[in-house]
Amino acid sequence: MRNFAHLSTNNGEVYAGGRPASSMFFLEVKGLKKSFGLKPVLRSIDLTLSGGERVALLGANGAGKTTLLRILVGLTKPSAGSACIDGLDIVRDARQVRHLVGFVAHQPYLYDELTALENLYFFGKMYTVKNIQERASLLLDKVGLEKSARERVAVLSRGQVQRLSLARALLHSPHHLLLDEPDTGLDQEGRDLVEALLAEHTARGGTILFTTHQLERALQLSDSIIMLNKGRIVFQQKTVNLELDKVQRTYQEVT
Amino acid sequence: MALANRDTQTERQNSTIGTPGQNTRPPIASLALLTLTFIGMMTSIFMIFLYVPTDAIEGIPQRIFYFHVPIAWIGMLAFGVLAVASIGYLWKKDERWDWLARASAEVGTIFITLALITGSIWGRTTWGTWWTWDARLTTTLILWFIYIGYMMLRSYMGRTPASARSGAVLAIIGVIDIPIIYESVNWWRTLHPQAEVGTPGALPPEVVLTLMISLVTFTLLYSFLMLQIYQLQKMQALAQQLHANIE
Amino acid sequence: MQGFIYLVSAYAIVWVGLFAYLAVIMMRIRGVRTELAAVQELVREQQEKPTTS
Amino acid sequence: MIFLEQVITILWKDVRYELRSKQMWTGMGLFALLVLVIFNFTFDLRVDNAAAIAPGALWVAFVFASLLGLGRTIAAEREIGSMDRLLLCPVDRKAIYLAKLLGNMLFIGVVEIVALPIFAALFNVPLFVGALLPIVLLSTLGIAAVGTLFSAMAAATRARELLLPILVFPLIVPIVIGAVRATGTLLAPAVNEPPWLGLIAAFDVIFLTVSMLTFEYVVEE
Repeated sequence: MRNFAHLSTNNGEVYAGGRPASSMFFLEVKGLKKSFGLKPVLRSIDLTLSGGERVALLGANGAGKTTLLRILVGLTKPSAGSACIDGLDIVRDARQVRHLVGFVAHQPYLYDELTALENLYFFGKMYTVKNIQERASLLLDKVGLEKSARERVAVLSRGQVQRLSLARALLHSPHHLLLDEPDTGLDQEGRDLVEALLAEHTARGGTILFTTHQLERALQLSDSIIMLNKGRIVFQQKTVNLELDKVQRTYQEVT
Repeated sequence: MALANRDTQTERQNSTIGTPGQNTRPPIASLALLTLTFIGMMTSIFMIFLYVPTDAIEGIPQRIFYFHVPIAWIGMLAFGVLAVASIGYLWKKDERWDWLARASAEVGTIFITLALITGSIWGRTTWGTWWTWDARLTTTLILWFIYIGYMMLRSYMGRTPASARSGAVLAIIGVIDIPIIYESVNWWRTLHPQAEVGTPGALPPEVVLTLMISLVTFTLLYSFLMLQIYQLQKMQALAQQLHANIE
Repeated sequence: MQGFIYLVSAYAIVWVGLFAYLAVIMMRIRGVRTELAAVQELVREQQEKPTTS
Repeated sequence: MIFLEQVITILWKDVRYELRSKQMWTGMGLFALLVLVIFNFTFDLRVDNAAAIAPGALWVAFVFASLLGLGRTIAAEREIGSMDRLLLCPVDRKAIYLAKLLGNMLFIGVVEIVALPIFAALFNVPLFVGALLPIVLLSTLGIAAVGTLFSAMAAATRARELLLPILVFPLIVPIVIGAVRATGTLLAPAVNEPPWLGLIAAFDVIFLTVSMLTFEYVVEE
């Protein structure tokens, strides 16, 4: 089995063989297809992301956005095609790839009966993070949950759970962040905290692929926008000189 | 089993959209199997009722033996095929192995049910009781439960890869468990020993011949039924796929 | 005599069982065949007039 | 090393989870006692046949209580957000299986410890805790090994309470026979009894390995 010893982790930062790691972070999807039973959900997706890039994934419900994310984090196997993250194939080297990706989904993937700190402790152990205690409290501060660290997740509000879920996804300092509508349930303060964390992540060379339904948010947060319809990429463009109404028009047209 | 396998080779086209009219070519394999089974059935009926001498001790009802034993063996064989197909599916992830597994499970269930019914009727005539806790019969009964469990599991989980994988795991666990069950029931039965069912011992040649003919016939029947259900599932998958591609 | 009744009933059950099962399979096959034909018809229709989307 | 650490962490999480929600093992304990009591009514236990009936009653209670418990642990994991939480992490699927197995054995063990003395009292049968312990331990391991695998399987379907016993009972027949006969020989030692403990131990070893290897196919998509 290929081991990834060359990716040494110290105080949470990941470096590859001495060179600054950021140039090494890349996510490449080639001809990815997925059908549930016999119903095609993804029809040959091609996509590449490299160090520091942020991509917004837009599309109607059932266009295949969530399925694409689930495949990249290794929760679902693709029916055809391939994808590799930092040179590792997501199916053959699934376990190493899971160290490199952080996932925030619709469900928070947390345990209600455990407290916020216990949850982070548990997932820290699962991701074999070295200094879990500091890492956990550091992240809890960053998402503004240091006061409710000892409360059970069941009693937390929807916004707090979403922030804790983001903290969980960042615990093992992944190279790539995959976020399924990260803003759900967040107030303005929550959105600012999330933006700060995402900025810090990309500064460190990490990539972000996130889905959203708010077009202005997509424009504001991402370097390029991709639109999915019935499992195919139907629009792809950098956001540098892209106006909101053009995005809205193509979105109407396409979905 | 070999017949069913040979057939999968001839049908080796990939499972993309099947060209219309592809499945109207004359089903030679099915017809051949059907006629062979029919001939076999006729000869075995003739031999069982007329040719073979009535057993001295047990008399006429002993002739149920010639049906009961082959059916029970085929029921066991079907579970073996199910397990092999399941291992094939888990290893190759190819849907066709799953069709083979489901077909063998279904036919196996029918055969084991018939084996239990004929077994108890035969038991009724020889020992006067409908059921004896004999090691072989009890293991067959438990195998029947495992079959029913498999069919229920597959129907509850529907036609999804998850259901195929779960069924495969159950089949593998089951096939390893059968000999252990037989052994434990055998030890348990020593508590109240019962007459052994159909002592294989030294059987007169006519009996062995009739038994073999009957066994060949039921193997052919098994292969024929397997082939039908295999084709059935292939068409279902094809129809489902076409439906999916329409919207 | 009584033995004979058991013998015949055993064979009858096996035969009836197998034929009933065969009949059920044939019906299921016919059902799937018609459905398959209907779907192929739909596919052909869709191919003739490619939809706008 | 990491594998063991992760197994213990998942086990720690499950136990803590169960202690907080508390509904499961209390229910299992009561269930086992109820079965024992009902057995008293159904078989009027004069002293002579107590030894014949008692092992059967004990093991019926234990098997049903364990199946009740098995269904709960995986269902709990699946209900609130499914197994994805665990499958997302780079943890070996065998570690998840082992942790769930140990968790189930712990819960069933607690019930057995509670039910044993009451069993001895109700059936006024002398309690050989010493000799009974290996039988109970090995049998519980066998039932939990198969039960954990199939409760993960059944949890994905809607009729999981019905499907789990139907799938598991036929498969654990050797354990049930072995356990009942082994307990029986404790109460009324018989001559040249087959090596029941050996049978149960063999069952455990075989199905622990096979279940561990196939667990990944059951949970992964």
